[in-house]
Amino acid sequence: MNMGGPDMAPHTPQRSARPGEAVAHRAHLLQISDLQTHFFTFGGTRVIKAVDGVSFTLDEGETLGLVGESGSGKTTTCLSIVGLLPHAARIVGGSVVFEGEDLTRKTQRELRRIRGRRIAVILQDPMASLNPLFTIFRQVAEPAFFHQHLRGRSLRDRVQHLLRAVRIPSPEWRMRDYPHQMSGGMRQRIVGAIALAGGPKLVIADEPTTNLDVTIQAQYLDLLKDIQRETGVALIFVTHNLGIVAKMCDKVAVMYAGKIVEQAPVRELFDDPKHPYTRALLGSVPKLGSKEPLYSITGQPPNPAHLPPGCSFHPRCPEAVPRCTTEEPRDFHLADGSVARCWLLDDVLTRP
Amino acid sequence: MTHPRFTAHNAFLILAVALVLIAAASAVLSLSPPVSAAAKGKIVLAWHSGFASRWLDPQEHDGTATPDNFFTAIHDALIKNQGTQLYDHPALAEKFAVAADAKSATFTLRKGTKFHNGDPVTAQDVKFSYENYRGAKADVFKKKTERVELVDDRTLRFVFKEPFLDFAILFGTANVAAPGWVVPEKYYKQVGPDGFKQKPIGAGPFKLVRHEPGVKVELEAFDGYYRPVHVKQLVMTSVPEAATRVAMLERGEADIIYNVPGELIAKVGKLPGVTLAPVLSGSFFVEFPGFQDPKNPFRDKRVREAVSLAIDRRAMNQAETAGMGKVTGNWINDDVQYAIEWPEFPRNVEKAKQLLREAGYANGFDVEWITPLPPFYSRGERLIAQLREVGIRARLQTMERGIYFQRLQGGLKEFQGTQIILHGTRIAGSWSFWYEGHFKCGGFNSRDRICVKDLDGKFDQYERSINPAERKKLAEEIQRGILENYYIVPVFRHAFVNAIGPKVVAQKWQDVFPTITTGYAYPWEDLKVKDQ
Amino acid sequence: MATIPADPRLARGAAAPGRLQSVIKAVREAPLLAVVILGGLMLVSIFADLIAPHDPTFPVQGANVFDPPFWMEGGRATTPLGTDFQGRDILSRLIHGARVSLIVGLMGTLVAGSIGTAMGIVSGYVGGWVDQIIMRVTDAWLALPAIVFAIFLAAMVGPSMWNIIVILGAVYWTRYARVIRGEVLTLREREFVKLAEIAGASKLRVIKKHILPNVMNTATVLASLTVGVVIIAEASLSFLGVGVPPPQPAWGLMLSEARPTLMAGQWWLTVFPGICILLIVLATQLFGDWLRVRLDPQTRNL
Amino acid sequence: MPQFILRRVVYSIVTLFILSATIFLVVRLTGDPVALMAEASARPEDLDRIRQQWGLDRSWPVQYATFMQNAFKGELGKSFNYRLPVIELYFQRLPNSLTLGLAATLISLLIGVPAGIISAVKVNSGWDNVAKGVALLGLSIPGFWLGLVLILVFSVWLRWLPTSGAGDWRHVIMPAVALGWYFAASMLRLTRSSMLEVLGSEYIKLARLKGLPDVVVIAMHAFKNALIPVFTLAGVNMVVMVNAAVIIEVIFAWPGIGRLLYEGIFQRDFPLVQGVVIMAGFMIVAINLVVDILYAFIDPRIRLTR
Repeated sequence: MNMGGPDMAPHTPQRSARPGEAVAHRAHLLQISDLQTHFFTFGGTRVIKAVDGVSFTLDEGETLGLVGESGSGKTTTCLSIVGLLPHAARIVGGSVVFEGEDLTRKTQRELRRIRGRRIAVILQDPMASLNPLFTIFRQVAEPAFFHQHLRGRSLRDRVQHLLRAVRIPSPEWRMRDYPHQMSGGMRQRIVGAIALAGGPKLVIADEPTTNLDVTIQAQYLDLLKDIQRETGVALIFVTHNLGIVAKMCDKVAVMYAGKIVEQAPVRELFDDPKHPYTRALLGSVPKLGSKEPLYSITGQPPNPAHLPPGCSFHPRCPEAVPRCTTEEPRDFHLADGSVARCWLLDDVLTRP
Repeated sequence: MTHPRFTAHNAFLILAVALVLIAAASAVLSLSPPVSAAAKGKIVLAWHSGFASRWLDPQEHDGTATPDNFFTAIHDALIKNQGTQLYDHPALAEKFAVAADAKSATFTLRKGTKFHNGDPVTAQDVKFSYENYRGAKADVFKKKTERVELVDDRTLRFVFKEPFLDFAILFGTANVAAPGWVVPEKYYKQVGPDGFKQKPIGAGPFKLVRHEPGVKVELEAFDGYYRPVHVKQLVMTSVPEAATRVAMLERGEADIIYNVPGELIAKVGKLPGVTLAPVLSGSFFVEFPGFQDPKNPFRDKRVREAVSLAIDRRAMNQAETAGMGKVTGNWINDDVQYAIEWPEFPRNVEKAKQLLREAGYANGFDVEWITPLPPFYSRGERLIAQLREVGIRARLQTMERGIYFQRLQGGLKEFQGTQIILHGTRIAGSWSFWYEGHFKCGGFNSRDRICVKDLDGKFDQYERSINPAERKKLAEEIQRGILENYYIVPVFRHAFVNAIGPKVVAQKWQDVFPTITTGYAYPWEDLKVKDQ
Repeated sequence: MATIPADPRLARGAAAPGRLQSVIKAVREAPLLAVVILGGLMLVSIFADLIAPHDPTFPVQGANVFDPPFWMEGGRATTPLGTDFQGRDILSRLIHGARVSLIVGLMGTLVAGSIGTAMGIVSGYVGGWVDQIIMRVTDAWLALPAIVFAIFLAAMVGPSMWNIIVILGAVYWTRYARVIRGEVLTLREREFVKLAEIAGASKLRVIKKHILPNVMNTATVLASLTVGVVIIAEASLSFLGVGVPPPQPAWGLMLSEARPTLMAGQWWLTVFPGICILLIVLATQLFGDWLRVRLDPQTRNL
Repeated sequence: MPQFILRRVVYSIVTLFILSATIFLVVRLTGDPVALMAEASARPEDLDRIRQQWGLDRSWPVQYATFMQNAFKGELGKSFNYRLPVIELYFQRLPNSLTLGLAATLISLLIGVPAGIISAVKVNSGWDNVAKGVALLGLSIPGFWLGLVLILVFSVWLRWLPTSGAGDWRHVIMPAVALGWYFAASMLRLTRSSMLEVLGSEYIKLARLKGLPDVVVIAMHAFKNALIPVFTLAGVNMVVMVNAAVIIEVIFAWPGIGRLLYEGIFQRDFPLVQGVVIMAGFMIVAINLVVDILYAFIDPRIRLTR
């Protein structure tokens, strides 16, 4: 889609070093390459590189965990995939190939046929994601109405089926209710039902459990897993809760200041984190259910409008070397399948 | 309307109808006035002020000059001001006589007069109305009246405790007092004073059809009236904004509009078929509050005279009322008793400057405030511009009307230092009413701002006197005293400019506004609508 | 620096040293039309005495009343926009009127804003019965139709330009008090205020250092939207006869005094001041809207 | 919840009490109705008689106590000028004022809401500016002048509409436009910000994520939610328009409550001014109370912040 065009960007996007990038041998369900999404604020006078050269792949039935602090670009990455960015944001480079089609080159009209139907998104706040003035039936039915063109009885059956699938008791009654008549857990399950309504191949769940209490959270995660098993959808799980990642995901991508700093299969990441930031995150794994993770990292997240030179993490990095302050690290592909961006790895690799 | 409507373009029909009516209904016609059948058309009056419901009840007349418009339509009096007659036009009374000693007055009622509900107007109704009267000057009548005698069913006599020289004037001038305006006793008692104000019944030429308090009074010709009533419907509506009234006239929504502002007079006069009716109204005069104070420059008569010489009265009249007001010497209207003739004041800037020099103000002086009667601020502005030419520097003080009158009541303490008030008022009935309220020490409006001892002494003498010749002499002396000494400085007589639309029959404006005492358009029964 | 709040809005509010710079920058980014109009009017009103060809309060020598503008028949170059019903030069009155109207608009807003902001802060921060009293009075005054209140106040203190300013301030402070109080209530619960309180800062100091800077954005936006309302209110007071007293040349007064002439075809008496009022109010409103978007405070209910 | 409602009701009563005391004092401080109606021929005795008749010879506290006592009984005294109970006068004029208020509200919505939606959906575009300009225009012209210009153009020149007064629907148009346009600006602002807020909300995001057409998202999902606060404000504005449209009612000679108030003020008809202001205040306080309680039902967080 690339609405802005090159002339909209004040300066050409910085090319990230991608030496020895693995070429995809088989077709992935989703392949994101060097995605760059920038915010242009104050009439284009200020550029915030919210997503700056993100690449990852995802296969059917697979679950990717996307972790990082607030403002690290997780949500913008997800919204870039479905092409629903805020006014000020533009995709300025890279591609999002989904089932062989580059979504960045699609018009809004084309994207609309993909959204909700082939890619569904579950938003953070179940309380806020439901329109308070519409019945549950109507909100769950909409994707089926517009995409599958179901009407009348078949639409009602479909909605009841979906609600049953997310374990809403007596759906034939509950679907006439309004959101405020439901508990938080139920609402979140309804949001899940909406996501499944179009029969998607990929579900992006953006911190879906943040506002739920612990038991409900666990139940919900189980539900998602069950559904995934039954339908074979791929899941992108955005969270800053590493406990959930451990439970849900096959692989993990850690984001910091718009970049993926480490990407690894879940076991490798937890057993042997390569990036100092990942290590810091793991050092402060919060309890399941607590809302904000307690980082042991000193300092504040960087201001995205004024990133430090070199590695964005260096001001807070306990292991930073002089090179980190001047030169941006490249991706280092490691033997266990993980990829990380840190000059420390360079030392490790080059050391005889 | 029970009678067929007359149309001018069909003379045969008129003739035929008339013949039929005369032939078939002569009995009815002999009882009800023959003219009522001719009442036709509708006249809409757009007023500048809101209507107070108490204006529909003469019993609580507040003594001002707007309510009488409503009385004269709905009610009628024994004697009243009408046309050039100041107070003695016989109305419900056929004739009246004041005894030579001024200790009694006898009235004979007209035969066959009726109230709108069909009841006859009786001497008892008159007696009730007089004795129950609670409006302006009621205390004067109460104090001086001994009794009201019903001589026979058409004659009654008011007997006074002492000679009551002003009786006829007070009794007959509708804009001063209204004890002579007759209300039906039975109905009045039945609905009570407040109920009466909502649905008044009178013996006037028009009966009330609809009353929206404050906004609209719709009247219909009363066919039992003893004089011919020409207009079938008379609608009085209140339209506070002058520009809107002019738009109404221009569009034919209103037939008579009141109070055309100075800026619009020329334009309205040019509208096709429209006649301007510049009615002379209140006098504007300059007052010097606290001028007797030794520190006040206006203590010096020469300074006061200089103010008079500085004022360009003709220019003021031209600009403010398109020249339709009147520049007169005396501020007391010539239509009230004992008003004296006085030459027009000259304008002479050089002489004014010289007088100021003689008085020791060669470089002029500062006047703290000039306060004009609200809302005539532009007159104050013009006065300031004119005074500046002789070296008197002044600033304008504007006040909201309510505040202005409250401040006047506060007396001198509200007007400290060197100040000028440009006041204006309509003087009705007798000049003495003006003196008592606006000049005399302690008067309800003048309070302690003027206080000229010797004139006040003469006024007391006047009040006590029962000798007409002596009263006249004193009245003239007092007026002369004020004018010669410039205790106040007359400016001009305001023209209250109204406009008459093309639908109303009017050769000249006086045909519609014939009553000189108030300059209003009554007697309403004489208004006529043009034939199509 | 460890306690600097992460919220960029607050960071901006606290960045006092950069304020002048940010003001300059803001003006550069502001809607051009609004800046040109407001800037132009400021200049005109400052240099009114130099620009105006005639005395605005006295008739022009040699001119008649109701002279039309110069391009019409009977118009003359000395009084380019014509004369009014006193023979005064309309252009000069407009130029001086810019000063009066701007002073009334800006000062009226300032008075309203100061009272309202102070009341709102005290009410919201101190709370308790003080809050109760202030809010009940605010409610009562809000329920009193503004124009009624203004008329009576004007009647009480008498009309003069400065009194009108005070009156308009006294009428319009309530809306500030409401909004600012709401803002303060949320601010009061913020960590940095709590921290300052724990650190032992006095109430006055907390208000000065933490509350006031953070409600300034809201107050500024409210102010920019109030200027126009105040100027229109001034005109309305003149219509009711209790506005800026003549012969001072205020636009609202000019418009009100001359309104009958609209029907008489002497359009220049009302159209010129009307356009001036329209421009200034439109400009302040556009500017205020832009400011609101830029500063983005919680000012929905304006 | 009952406690919250009770507290709000008590607040409202206190507010009305302060309002009544304010207006009572203020009218008395600023003029004397008796002095105003007296003309040249009046004498101190006349004035005293009227004062006594109108009960103005009593001390202020006594007058206030009587006034409040009657107010609790639902009586607001009798107008000096009209000799009618103020309540009766008020309800006589109310239909006219309601007609005008409704029509003006409709016009403010017709101008303000579409302009606000355009301005929110097409932020910072040319359309945004045009829509804003139209809606702000009403706010930028003093009502009396706009009214007279309308009369001049539509009554005098074009002869389409009657100049003034109340009658059929044609009489309502001009005053409603002149009055409603002023309020269009606030409608625009609220619609715009409310719309922006709703458009930025999670449920609209979700609606878009469902792949719904833009028309459906804006017209069905956003519109309905965004208009709740707009209609609330329209309701409050209407109460103001019904009770205090002084200038417009004067210009168009509209027989409504605003004019009643106008004449009451300038003639210092104390009971009338007090009564109308209290009625207006009562309506405003009542509508605010209802809105507060309704919102508290919808959103429990409000209860904490007020």
